[in-house]
Amino acid sequence: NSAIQSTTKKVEKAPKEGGVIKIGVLLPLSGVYASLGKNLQMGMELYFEGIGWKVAGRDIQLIVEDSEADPQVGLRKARKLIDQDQVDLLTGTVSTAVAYAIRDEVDKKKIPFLVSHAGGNDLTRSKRSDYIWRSSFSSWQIGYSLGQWAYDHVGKTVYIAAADYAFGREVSAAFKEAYTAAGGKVVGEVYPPLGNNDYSSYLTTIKNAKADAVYAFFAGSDAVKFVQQYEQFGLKKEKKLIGSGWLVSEDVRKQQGNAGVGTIASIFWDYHLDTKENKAFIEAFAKKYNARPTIEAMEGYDAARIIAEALEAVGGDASDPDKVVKAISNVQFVSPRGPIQFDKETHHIIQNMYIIETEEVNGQAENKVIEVIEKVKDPGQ
Amino acid sequence: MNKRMFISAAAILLLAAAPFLFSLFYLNLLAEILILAIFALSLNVLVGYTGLVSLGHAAFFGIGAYASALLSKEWSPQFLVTMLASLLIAAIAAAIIGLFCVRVNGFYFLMLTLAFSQMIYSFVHQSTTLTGGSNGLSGLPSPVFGTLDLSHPVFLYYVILLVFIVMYIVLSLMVKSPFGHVLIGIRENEMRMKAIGYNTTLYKYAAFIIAGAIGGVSGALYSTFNGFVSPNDVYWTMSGSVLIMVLIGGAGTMIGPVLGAAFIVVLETIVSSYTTMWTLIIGGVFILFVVFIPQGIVGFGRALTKPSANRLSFSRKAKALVKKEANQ
Amino acid sequence: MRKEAEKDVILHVEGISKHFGGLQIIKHVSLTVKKGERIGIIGPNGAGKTTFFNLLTGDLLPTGGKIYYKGKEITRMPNFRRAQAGIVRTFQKNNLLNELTVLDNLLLVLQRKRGMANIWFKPRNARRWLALFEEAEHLLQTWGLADIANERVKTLSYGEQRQVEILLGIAMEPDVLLLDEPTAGMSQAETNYIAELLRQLPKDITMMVIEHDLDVVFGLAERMIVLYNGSIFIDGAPEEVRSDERVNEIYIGKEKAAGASYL
Amino acid sequence: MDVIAAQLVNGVSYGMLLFVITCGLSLVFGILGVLNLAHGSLYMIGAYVAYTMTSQWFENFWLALIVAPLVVAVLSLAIELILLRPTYHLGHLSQVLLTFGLAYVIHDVTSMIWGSDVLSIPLPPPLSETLHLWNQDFPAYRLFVVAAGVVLAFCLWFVQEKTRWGAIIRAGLSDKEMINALGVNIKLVFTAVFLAGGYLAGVGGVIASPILGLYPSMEFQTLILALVVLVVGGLGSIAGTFVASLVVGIVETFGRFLVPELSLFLVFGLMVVILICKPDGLLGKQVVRH
Amino acid sequence: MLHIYNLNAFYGDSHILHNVSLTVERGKVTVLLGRNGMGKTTTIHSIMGMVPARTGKIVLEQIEIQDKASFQVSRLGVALVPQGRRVFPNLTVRENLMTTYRPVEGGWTLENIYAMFPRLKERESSMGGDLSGGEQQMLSIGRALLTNPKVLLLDEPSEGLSPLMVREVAEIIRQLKQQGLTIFLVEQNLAMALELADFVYILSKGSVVFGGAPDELDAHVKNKYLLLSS
Ligand SMILES: Nc1ncnc2c1ncn2[C@@H]1O[C@H](COP(=O)(O)OP(=O)(O)OP(=O)(O)O)[C@@H](O)[C@H]1O
Ligand SMILES: Nc1ncnc2c1ncn2[C@@H]1O[C@H](COP(=O)(O)OP(=O)(O)OP(=O)(O)O)[C@@H](O)[C@H]1O
Ligand SMILES: [Mg+2]
Ligand SMILES: [Mg+2]
Repeated sequence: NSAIQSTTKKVEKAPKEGGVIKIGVLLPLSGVYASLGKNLQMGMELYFEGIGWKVAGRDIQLIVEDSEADPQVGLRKARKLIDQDQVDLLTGTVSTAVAYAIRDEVDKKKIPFLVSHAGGNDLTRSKRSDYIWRSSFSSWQIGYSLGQWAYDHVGKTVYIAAADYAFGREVSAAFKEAYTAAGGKVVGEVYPPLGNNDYSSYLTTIKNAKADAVYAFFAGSDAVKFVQQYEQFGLKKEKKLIGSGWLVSEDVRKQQGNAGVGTIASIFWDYHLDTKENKAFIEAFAKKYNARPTIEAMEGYDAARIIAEALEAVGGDASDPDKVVKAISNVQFVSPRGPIQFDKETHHIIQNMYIIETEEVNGQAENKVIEVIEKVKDPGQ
Repeated sequence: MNKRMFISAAAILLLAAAPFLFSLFYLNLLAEILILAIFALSLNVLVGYTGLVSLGHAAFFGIGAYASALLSKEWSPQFLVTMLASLLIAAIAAAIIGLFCVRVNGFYFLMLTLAFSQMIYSFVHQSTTLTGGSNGLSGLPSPVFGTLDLSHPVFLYYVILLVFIVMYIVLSLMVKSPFGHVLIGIRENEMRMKAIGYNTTLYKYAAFIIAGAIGGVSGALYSTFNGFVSPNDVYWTMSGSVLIMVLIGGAGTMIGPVLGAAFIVVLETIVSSYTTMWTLIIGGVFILFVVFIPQGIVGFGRALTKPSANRLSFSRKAKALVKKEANQ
Repeated sequence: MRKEAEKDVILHVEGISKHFGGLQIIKHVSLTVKKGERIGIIGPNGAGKTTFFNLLTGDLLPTGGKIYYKGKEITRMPNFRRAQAGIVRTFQKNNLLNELTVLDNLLLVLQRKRGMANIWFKPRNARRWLALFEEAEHLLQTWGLADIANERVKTLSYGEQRQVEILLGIAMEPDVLLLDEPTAGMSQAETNYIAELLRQLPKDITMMVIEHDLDVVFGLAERMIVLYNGSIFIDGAPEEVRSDERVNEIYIGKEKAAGASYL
Repeated sequence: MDVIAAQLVNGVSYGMLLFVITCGLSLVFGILGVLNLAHGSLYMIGAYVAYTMTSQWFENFWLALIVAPLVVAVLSLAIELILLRPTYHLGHLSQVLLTFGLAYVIHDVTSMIWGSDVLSIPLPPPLSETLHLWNQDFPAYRLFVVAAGVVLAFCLWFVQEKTRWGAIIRAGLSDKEMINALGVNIKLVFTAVFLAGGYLAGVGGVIASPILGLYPSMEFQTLILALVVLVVGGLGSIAGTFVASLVVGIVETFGRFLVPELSLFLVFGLMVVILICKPDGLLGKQVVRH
Repeated sequence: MLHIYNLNAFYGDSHILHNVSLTVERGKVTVLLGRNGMGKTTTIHSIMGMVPARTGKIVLEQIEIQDKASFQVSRLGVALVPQGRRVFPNLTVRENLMTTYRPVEGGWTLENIYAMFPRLKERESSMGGDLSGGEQQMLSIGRALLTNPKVLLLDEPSEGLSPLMVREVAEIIRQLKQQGLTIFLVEQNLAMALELADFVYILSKGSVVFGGAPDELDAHVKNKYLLLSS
């Protein structure tokens, strides 16, 4: 099909009876976010394997493309998936920038797109599209959920330290919104660059500020460095460290040694969540990969299930994107993270948020769920 | 000469026929190649002709991209308007940055350009309200020309092709002009050029501005083409990959950077669809190039066709041409 | 300086000095050069001859003193501007566009001289270009370099490069031509040839020649300056200098090796 | 006042960390004239090898500090002999491309071996303590980094300025053919210098990783930082690199303290200011070309 | 001491030396003359291993050196004073001299060199690149002597030197010869060359066209190969 043909004539997608359903998966498989991407992919594959790679009698094929967490590359790859591979459905993107970058393309070409990680608020707010649904989280959910709790249980003043990029800013703004609404006071804010290597200067500043606690948003290697240096520079014994779940998530906690112990964080899933769905998930994951699942693996697992259930609901006929997104909107089940369903207004997931605390268990730092905030919805604007 | 004309005509025809030959995906890839080729050509003015190796050329690409994005969003989606305005803004930025950069040489020039581009990156990355921060600006209005909507990929492709051809012609005329010869002279021996009476700093400055302005055009095309712009456009990795395009293709030639851009884009897209270890393969290719084809793709082609071809010697060719024209 | 004398003075140097760190290399040198004069500059190695040239051309800026050219002060004028104004030099150490051909080197000079350097696009006017090539070819013929016109400079032998160095200076159509050891490294035959050509240059070109080949410099100069330790030691007629005992002692050193006939 | 003093200590220790990271690059580029864009990669390999050693083979950090850099040195030797030696004559741009390609290759090879997770090396026991200075806590390991930086700087300076080696290398940089004709096997010397540069990169990786951690793409971040320090100091001078490390460390630390909003701009802004005022860096020598 | 047999040397595709054969005798001054571009420097560079010999042999005291690297040739006791001086611009005068110094009992020392060229001592800590042309020439000669060679290759050592210094250098060459050093001299200063020479070769277009004692070099030969009419 030449470009002229495919753009002038509307090529009808025939409901291919018994043919494969192609799902385009756009994830960063190289670069800084590679391990997130890989975990998402592992989670998806785990689920699809569980259902024998078949939905409503049709085979499922994942076409995975490396977005390199670069919006340009992401768009190029999305076009490949859509135009070249003719996928029925798109899922993935760790980076919000990539999700934003392909938003118009997906919207224009009417490809159902289930966002399985990227948390930028606008995706289900100002950039909302009929074809875009998000099963992961929004920055707002992460930050906002800890505000009230922190005021009630931690202290009346906090200092905010967050990585300087859109996500870090959005999460800390949401926290601040909730925290100040509860009556707390933010005494200072600092935004070290993403990938900063030495926090000593910031930490000295924070140490000398009068705050009961520090709300931090860092992830990956930044989280390791920040939490370690937080302890080394003697802040841990003076100010409680609170933040998003990524500060002490599965992929960094071990590397932090015991520096993270005592940290309070809010998140939508934790390894130690004590439900039978979670137990089953962890067991299945461990059996297949011989490792603990991370939160991204859980996101991939859920995304796969949502896709499968939606496809099941349309009887395996993915030819009409509107029907597919409608089916997605109706999916609800109890996931390893608790009960989930979609907000039909915002296209964003409604889920529980958990307050977790890191503690030392047999010399290892482990998280414990200390509070559940049920059915958190994104306000959608 | 005739052979050359023939090849050029064939190439243009082939490019013009592309929408009828290739699928949409490849057409889009081709459009992207053309845009990056303009970008590489603009850098080549500095690296290949003037001998100034810049590792901050993405600054102008990014400025063009953001300028066009913001203008189309806030002001007017008129293609010509955004394009010219971006060119102008990039040129002004180059005029300011160049003021400092052309005073230093060699590695210091490389690092100074890097520093400026990284500062622009920092700005873009941080000023969330204006530029969307790390998420970039997306959902840009599709470009229009007069009342003609250019959002259709085939239209857009032709527009890009047109800009590419114009830029290619403008630049090749420039590098073969006396002005271009002066740049080459500066690359070879700046001190001697001064002794001959050339204000080399001014020429370098001019080259810097031209390169910046055209870099801005390519950036503007890119954001128009993609419908979004992100800080990656300004990041040093962008400067790095365009430098590699120039080097792999063959610095100091016109067709080299174009081939380099095509080679890198195709390689990256194709290889990374098959393996996540694509950096390994691309890195390996770079190494093989240096070891076996140090002159770049163009040099390789030349070596195949006429083994003892000298490097660029502008007078001999020009002389033959002039003699011929004078005879007519 | 008196008014009427001023008219034919082309270059006037007033007490210039140059320090490098603690070393004073040029010490308060003053000099007046008349239009069309041919001055030979000699002096021991390291006397400051090249440095003096560098000050005149603007390749170095003096630490004190003033330089006037055609009645205007040029002490701080950048080197390329002086070159445009007609003060042209050749380098003691070959300093050419090594990757380009001899013809290319020459064309870069000529295109500027003929006001074609700021054409940004390929010239339409082929006639003008042809004239330029013809001029270049003529020059190459005259200076005996036609055979190597299309050789790249870096593939030339040392002596051949020296000749190109001079040719570029001549092609600049200088008002003041500063030649820094023009014939060093040339064979005797070439030296004779080039020296003769230099002698035949138009009389209105003011020329200053640094040269250790005494035959060349005495054959060319009508006024001799001996530079010693950064100061002008003697400034006078060639015969005067030649027979000066002190010059013999510090520079030629006749009596030291009496038998030597090769100087 | 205490805060200022504490920040000064932070700045110095960060500066010395930068020096430890940069000195290998400074040696190879400033002295050998090879812009080694794989420097960060060699640094990274040093860190990863040390990680494997301390976490899997033996627990001793100090042993890893001795052994891991040797591994990197051997690798550098191979790189020099196989890739650089045949391509020196092609000039700087080719080396840029070559070493960049190498960085890409190493990037994937390390992620193949060590994965793309974030890793870290715990602080070695006697230095994992926290010291109390000026009312502030300060990790003892950072003082070790300062000491290591000073020792390295002194050794390098001594070799470069006070031994014939330094002169031979500088001579080779300006005219390889000639120094060869005077009886010096300059190829061997270059190999040795590159090897030493690789060794230092490895040392940098081992020393820095307990602070900076190990994560994918760390090498490019390190490389850029090292390049900045290098130019700020000026090429060809270990003393320059040393001063620049301190300046960058202190300016960044205080910048982050006083105007944290400008954190991202600080390093590059500093570099721009310095290069505009001193086009050859703080202590750079004008490299004479002939 | 040094024999060249049928040497052919190329730069890329251009054939520069055609079957050059010549002999440099032990303890003698052998002079190579020729106009610009005839291949003198190429010959010297071939001996030094800086230009590869495509065919032919170069033998130094029974050792074939045509395939050796220049540093090996140098270590066999050959030193070069190159055309264009080629001092190391970024090394001080002292470093230029001492970096490749090879001490030999009773051989050249830094003091000797400084005594011979007092100018260098005055400039001891200047950078090589800052020296005047003539000073660089002295430095280049001094540098070669300090490797204490057995064979000295001089490529136009008088270039850029004042007459006084030319005399000085001629005197040095004479002394060196007396000390038993073998000298191969390329020189444009004909008078000086002929006075020092024990044997003369003339190179024309890459071929040896004359070889003989200096007094055999009559006007005819000079006219024919050096284009000198006397
Ligand atoms: N940039 C510099 N820094 C320090 N000293 C310098 C510099 N340039 C020249 N000199 C010194 O100044 C003195 C004069 O040098 P100059 O090149 O002018 O001599 P010259 O008269 O041309 O000698 P020659 O006949 O050997 O070429 C020399 O001793 C040289 O070492
Ligand atoms: N690098 C090179 N590449 C190609 N050709 C060269 C190169 N160097 C020299 N030649 C050519 O080789 C020939 C001999 O050069 P060579 O330098 O040996 O001459 P020479 O006798 O030393 O002359 P001079 O008296 O000028 O120093 C010349 O024709 C020159 O053009
Ligand atoms: Mg001089
Ligand atoms: Mg020669």
